[in-house]
Amino acid sequence: MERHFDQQLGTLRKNLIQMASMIETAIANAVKSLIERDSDLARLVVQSDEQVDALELEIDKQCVDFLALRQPLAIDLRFITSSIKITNNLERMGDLAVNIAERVIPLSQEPQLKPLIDIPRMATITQTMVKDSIDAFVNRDTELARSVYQRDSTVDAMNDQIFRELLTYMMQDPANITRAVHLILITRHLERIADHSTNIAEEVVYIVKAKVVKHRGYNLEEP
Amino acid sequence: MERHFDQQLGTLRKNLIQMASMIETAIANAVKSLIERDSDLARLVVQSDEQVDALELEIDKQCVDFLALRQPLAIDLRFITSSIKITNNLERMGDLAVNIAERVIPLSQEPQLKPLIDIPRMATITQTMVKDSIDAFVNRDTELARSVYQRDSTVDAMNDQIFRELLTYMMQDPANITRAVHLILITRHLERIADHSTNIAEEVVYIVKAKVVKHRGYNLEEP
Amino acid sequence: MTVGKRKIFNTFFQGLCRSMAFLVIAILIAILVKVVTNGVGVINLSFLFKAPTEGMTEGGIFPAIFGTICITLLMIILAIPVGVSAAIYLTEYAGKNFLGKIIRASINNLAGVPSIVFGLFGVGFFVLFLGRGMDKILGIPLLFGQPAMLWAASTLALLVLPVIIVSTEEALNSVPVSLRESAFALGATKWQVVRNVVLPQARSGILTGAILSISRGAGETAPILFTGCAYFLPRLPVFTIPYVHIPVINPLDQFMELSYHIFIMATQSTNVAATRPIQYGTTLVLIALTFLLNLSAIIFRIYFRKRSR
Amino acid sequence: MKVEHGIKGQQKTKITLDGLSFYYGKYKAIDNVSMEFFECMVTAIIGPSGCGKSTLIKSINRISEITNDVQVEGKVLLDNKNVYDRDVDLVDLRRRVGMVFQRPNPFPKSIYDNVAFGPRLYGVNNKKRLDEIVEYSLVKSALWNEVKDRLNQSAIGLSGGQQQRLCIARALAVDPEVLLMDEPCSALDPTATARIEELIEDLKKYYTIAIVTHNMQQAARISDYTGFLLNGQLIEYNITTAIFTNPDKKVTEDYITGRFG
Amino acid sequence: MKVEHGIKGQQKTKITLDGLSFYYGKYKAIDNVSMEFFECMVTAIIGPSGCGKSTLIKSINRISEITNDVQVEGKVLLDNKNVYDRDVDLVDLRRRVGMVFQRPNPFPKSIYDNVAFGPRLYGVNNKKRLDEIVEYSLVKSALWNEVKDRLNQSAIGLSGGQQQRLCIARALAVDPEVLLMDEPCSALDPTATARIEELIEDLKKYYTIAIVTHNMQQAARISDYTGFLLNGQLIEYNITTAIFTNPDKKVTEDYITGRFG
Amino acid sequence: MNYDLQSSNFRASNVPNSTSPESGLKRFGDKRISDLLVESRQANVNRQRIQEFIIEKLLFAGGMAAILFIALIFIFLFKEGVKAFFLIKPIEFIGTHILDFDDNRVFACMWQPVGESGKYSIVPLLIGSFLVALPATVISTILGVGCGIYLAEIASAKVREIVKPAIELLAGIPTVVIGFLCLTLLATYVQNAFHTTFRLNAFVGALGVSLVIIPVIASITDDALRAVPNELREASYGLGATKWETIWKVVVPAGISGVTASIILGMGRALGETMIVVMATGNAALVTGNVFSSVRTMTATIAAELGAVPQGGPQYCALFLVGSLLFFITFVLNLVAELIISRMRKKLRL
Ligand SMILES: Nc1ncnc2c1ncn2[C@@H]1O[C@H](COP(=O)(O)OP(=O)(O)OP(=O)(O)O)[C@@H](O)[C@H]1O
Ligand SMILES: Nc1ncnc2c1ncn2[C@@H]1O[C@H](COP(=O)(O)OP(=O)(O)OP(=O)(O)O)[C@@H](O)[C@H]1O
Ligand SMILES: [Mg+2]
Ligand SMILES: [Mg+2]
Ligand SMILES: O=P([O-])([O-])[O-]
Repeated sequence: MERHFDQQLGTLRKNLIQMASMIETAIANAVKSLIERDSDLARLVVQSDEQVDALELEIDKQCVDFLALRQPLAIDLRFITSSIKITNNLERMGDLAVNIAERVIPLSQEPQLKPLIDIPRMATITQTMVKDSIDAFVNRDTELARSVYQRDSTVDAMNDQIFRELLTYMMQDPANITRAVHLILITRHLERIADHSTNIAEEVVYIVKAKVVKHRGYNLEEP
Repeated sequence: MERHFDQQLGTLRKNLIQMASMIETAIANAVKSLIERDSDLARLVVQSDEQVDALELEIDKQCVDFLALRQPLAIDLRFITSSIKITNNLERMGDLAVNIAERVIPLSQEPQLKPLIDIPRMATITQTMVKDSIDAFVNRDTELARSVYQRDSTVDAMNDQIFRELLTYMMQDPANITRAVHLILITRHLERIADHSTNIAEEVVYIVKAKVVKHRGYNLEEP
Repeated sequence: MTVGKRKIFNTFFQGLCRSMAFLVIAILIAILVKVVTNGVGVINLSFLFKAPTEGMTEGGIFPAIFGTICITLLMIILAIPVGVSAAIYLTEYAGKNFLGKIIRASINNLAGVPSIVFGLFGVGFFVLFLGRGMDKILGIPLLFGQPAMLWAASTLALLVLPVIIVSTEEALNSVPVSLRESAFALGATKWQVVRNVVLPQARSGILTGAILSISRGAGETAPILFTGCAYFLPRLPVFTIPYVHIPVINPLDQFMELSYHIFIMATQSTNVAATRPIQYGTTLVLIALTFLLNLSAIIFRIYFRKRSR
Repeated sequence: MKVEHGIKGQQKTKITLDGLSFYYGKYKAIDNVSMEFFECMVTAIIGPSGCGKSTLIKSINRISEITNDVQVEGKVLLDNKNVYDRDVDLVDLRRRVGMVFQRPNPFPKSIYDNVAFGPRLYGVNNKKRLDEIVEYSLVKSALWNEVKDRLNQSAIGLSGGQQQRLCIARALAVDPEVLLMDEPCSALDPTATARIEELIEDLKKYYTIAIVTHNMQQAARISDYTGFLLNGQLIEYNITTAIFTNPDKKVTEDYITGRFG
Repeated sequence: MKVEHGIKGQQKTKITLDGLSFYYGKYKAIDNVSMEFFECMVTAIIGPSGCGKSTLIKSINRISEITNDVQVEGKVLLDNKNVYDRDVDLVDLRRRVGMVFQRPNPFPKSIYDNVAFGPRLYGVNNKKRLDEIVEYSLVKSALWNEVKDRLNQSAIGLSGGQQQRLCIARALAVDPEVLLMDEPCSALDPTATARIEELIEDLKKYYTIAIVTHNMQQAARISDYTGFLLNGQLIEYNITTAIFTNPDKKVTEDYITGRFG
Repeated sequence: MNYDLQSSNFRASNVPNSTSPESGLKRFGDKRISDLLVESRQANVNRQRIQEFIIEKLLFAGGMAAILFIALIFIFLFKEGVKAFFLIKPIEFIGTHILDFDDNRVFACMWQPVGESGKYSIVPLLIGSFLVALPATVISTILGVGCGIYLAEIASAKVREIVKPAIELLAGIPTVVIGFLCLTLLATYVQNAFHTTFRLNAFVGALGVSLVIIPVIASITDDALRAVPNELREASYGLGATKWETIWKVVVPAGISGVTASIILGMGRALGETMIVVMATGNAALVTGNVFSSVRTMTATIAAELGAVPQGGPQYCALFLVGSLLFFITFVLNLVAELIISRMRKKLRL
């Protein structure tokens, strides 16, 4: 017989996974709208944020209620406190997806600055990071989580590279400036999304192993 | 006789206040280094982040321990869960201060783009928001908290305005581009800092009134 | 006080208590040994089943044994139903108000009133007041108005009544309130609660109490001294129903009784010294009888205590 | 005290206390309490020792009257019928409102006889019927698997937690509509307590449950509604999560955060 | 079982159990337990009912020997001296290792006499001395203010929580070094429990405290170290926060998250 | 993973899930249990009510009968006793003026109810009773309390299993047997040991009576001490007390009321004991303080004289007065003992 305690935890988990999948979709759609210059899709992303926000509040409330009513300990407690942080991160990721989408809308009105090559690559990496961090959470897979935060530096590097490249574009032609700045901000948003995935991955390690890897550099080996 | 429960809560509170004041200083210094083009001060800000990170981990641990050991309820529970979120916000604010400082270092090497007027103004508003959100937290002052998130839109507006202004600078002279982009990012960081203050203010309302004001728009009146 | 001194004290006083307990046991054994060794010689079938002869210096003690058994049975019949139902009424039905308290206290204390006082009451009330009164009403001289088994048994019944009530009440009260409440909560009526929950639980307590009180009654002498015991009665207190020839115990007859027999033989017999063996023999029979009752009560209690665990 | 539901009117009221006061002699143990117990919900009553929790729930099936010299004012409506009306059949009332007590108190009989006790009181003697009822009750109280092979053994041999489940089975055997529980876990160890708590959460599908506890965590875990009683007065009554995360009254907050007294 | 301290070696070991086994007749209630109790720390022993918690702490002051037919293997070192050595004086051992029990058990004497009982045993009869000791002990057990005006009244008139504090005062009056507490709050209501817990946290400044509880939350709240006992074996022993947020062993985790058994 | 963005149908309600009773599961056989029960009860509810009524009345009758008889004892005894005051001058219950051998009028306390001018002084009887009861109480207090302590505190469970019933068996020996043994054996031993003038004397009686009340005291003391919660013992050991210190300073004081009560009850029994004193004390109504002289107790007086008195005469009434007095004394003693015990119960919160 499943305990009511576990049932309730299960519901919370399901909600978290749902929220995560909504975020994943939002990010995917934002990136897609950028690449395909699809302002309608971008608008959809912006709209969908309301649901994410509502879900965040719901999950937060569930966490607090669970703490109040069930007094979880050990792994359950870590799961709850991490959930609070994870929703926070997810919500920020959702906002960032919205921010991207918001920049896509003016961008898609204007001619394409240049064929996008690096940005989609960066977007793909970021997306897999998001997906993997969520999978790691769902499956309590610390290996996968570790791989997520090891990829973060790649994203950072690409962000720098794209930044410099776009600077060059701007210098070449002032007409590019607005669009380039938008793109710079978009890459920055992608970079932030990767950061938040990293945070989630760190929380996964914390939930499962009770080890804090945040702020520790990512060179921690299995003990 | 003070209860050990309250003593422990008191310690947690003290740590939170200390962390907040460190963040306040970091932001102030970052802004000062920008205005005074003081790369040494900027470097100091970057270095100080390590302490903030350590304190964040410490507070997080205290919160989890408190949940595990003391099973807080009602206002105490809200305080703890909010603390987890507040440290998260504070830590991000610290990072953003570092981001600002990091951009100040190259900027201060180059000649000044233009006399900074709007950015210091925006910085001042942001700083008061930070300060007020922390004061609101310390004094459980929901009125002050409310005033914080009411100021957020001002900051957003200034951010937009500065963004546009800097775009013009860039178009005028490609030589300005790098510095202008740095400044754009700095204002964006300031805007994010204001957002995080807003989050803290929202948490204060939650702690004291058990009312969730996040994602609800800031037009909530006293019931 | 030094620790050493404290330890010596410890050993000494524990030893003292132990030796006191063993002294008491030793006395008991001594009594038993004395009675058995002096009495066992005269015990044989004819002693047990013959009437006394030769001015009670010879023969058996059968009438006394018979009388003792009869009066005990009669006492049981009179005392137990009344005692148990009174106890049930008092604990389960009567309120715990002031009057109830007074009644309870009186009954409790009556259990400690000397048996001779009951004897006094037996003579005064049963024989003289009730018996004579009935005789007067019926117009028969000396049918009820003289010492008789009925009056002796009534007196004994009265003597053990408080004992039975008290021990029954104790047994009933030891049934936890929560069990009663549970039964009520299932919708049981008062009698259903008593019948199905309280009595089964209290049964062993009630039974042991009853046996102990019977043994107390069986060994008592004082109350029957003047209410029905005969010094010497060569016949049994039996009355044969005419025509059908079925013998029944005659409760209006006098009777011989073991303890009274001992008392008489030891103090008022014509030749005290010569009848010593008979006295010891009778004593042995009496002790055997009461011990049997006591022992059964003790075994009963141990058995039930073990089972209820 | 009316509770505001999120979705108003979804719950059906099973029991209503209406201005209930209860006196032991001159002592007022319950002071003008009005509240509702909802169908198929667990309602917990919390409060410090001696605040009148037991008295409150015992006044619902009128078990509190077993003590003499008590006096009741106000009404207790069970399905809108005042249980203190003259024409109420106590036997039937107590069949409909079952009760479980603080310490496990099985009768010193066999497990089977314990459960069959209630039905037999009502004159059910058909062996097959009884068997069915016993199995049904034991299954519901999550004890069947543990005892099905030794139904004829004495109930005293069971562990504390099993005994308490047996007491629950015994109460279920008369098919009540309401279950009153007076600190049912306070004599049990944590493992047995957890079992009973699980059971209560299962049982609420079928029964309206009122539980007294002075373990706040327990109230928090298992109940849907919680009432806070103090000195015989109902200070606050609300949805459990509200009581434990955001109570209305200062004194409730003080009590649940341990700053009381 | 050695515990890794946050700051290694800072704690001084007060009591060491070294391969302790304890038998009731043939039944092994404690099975080869090795652990340390640190000076001026609260060590909690948790575990399911019957796992041997009481036996474990009672074997420290050898109160467990009051029962007949018990047998001990291994050592219990108090300040590096085995209390099971032949030359150990039981009277002195029990003075140094005070004990507080599950139900408050004041002697049916006056409050004063309760506290003075211990010192008097040791021959202290000087009234002024006794007064001082009584006041000192009552102050330490946070009871002085409540009882200072009625020291000569019977201790039985105190509330449960006060009685338990009186028992603590009584134990303190012989100036012990160690305090053993066997579920000291299990008979108390939450308010009184909170008081005692506060007191324990105060007392640990002066005494080494070992407390048995089967309330995990309580262990979590008041102890510095926690040991988890199961079937007489010490499964895990560590700093309390570690046990409750991140236990090493699966079975410990199962127990404290309620997934056990 | 492919999630549908639109399908977020979480509940935003904070209200517990509401269901109505799953009555489907309540069905049982062909009907619900409750229907079955209600039906079944309907069938015999009237019979049950009648049964209930009759049984209550029967029990009530039993209770009343018991109470009636008990009331009768009070009333009858005192009624007959009070009559004595009308037949005999009250002062005579203390003593009368008689002429001594030198023909001096002296005030003497004598019990000589037979004859022309019966003398009805109760004083020698009271003295006799107490001369037996007091030494008996002292002896049996020492031995009884010692036995009680041994049983409750010192003896191991196994020894106790044997010793306790043995002591109870002693209580089960009929008093006439003890009287008989005192008369035949003990009296001789005592005379040989103390060289007393009277072979049968108060001391012999006291020893005999002791045998009866030692078990009473031992048993009640044992019960009282065992009622002392084990926690108190543990607490005492925990403070470093030795076993004897624990017994003497903790257990006995905690159970002191029970012990006291047992002594008082024992004394009551001693005063009321009849057969032993009749047989062992010599039955001479002397005014004396010497335990080795023959005495006549109140009980013995009734036992010896009641057989041969005419109903309603002064001696008859005087005997009832003595009986009433005896009744009164033991009643008061019992009452005191009971009060003490109930106070102890309260004290130990039993
Ligand atoms: N039979 C009774 N007679 C007189 N007063 C009583 C009786 N039962 C309870 N009381 C008093 O009524 C008040 C409420 O008692 P109740 O048993 O309902 O409290 P409670 O909240 O259940 O306490 P606890 O948590 O200790 O069980 C208490 O002050 C108690 O002293
Ligand atoms: N005097 C005794 N004689 C025989 N066995 C005993 C005795 N005391 C305890 N035991 C057994 O030893 C084991 C451990 O008992 P102990 O009292 O130490 O458990 P515990 O952990 O304190 O349990 P609880 O939480 O119920 O107090 C139990 O199985 C118990 O049955
Ligand atoms: Mg209660
Ligand atoms: Mg224990
Ligand atoms: O607010 P952030 O998304 O930059 O963490």
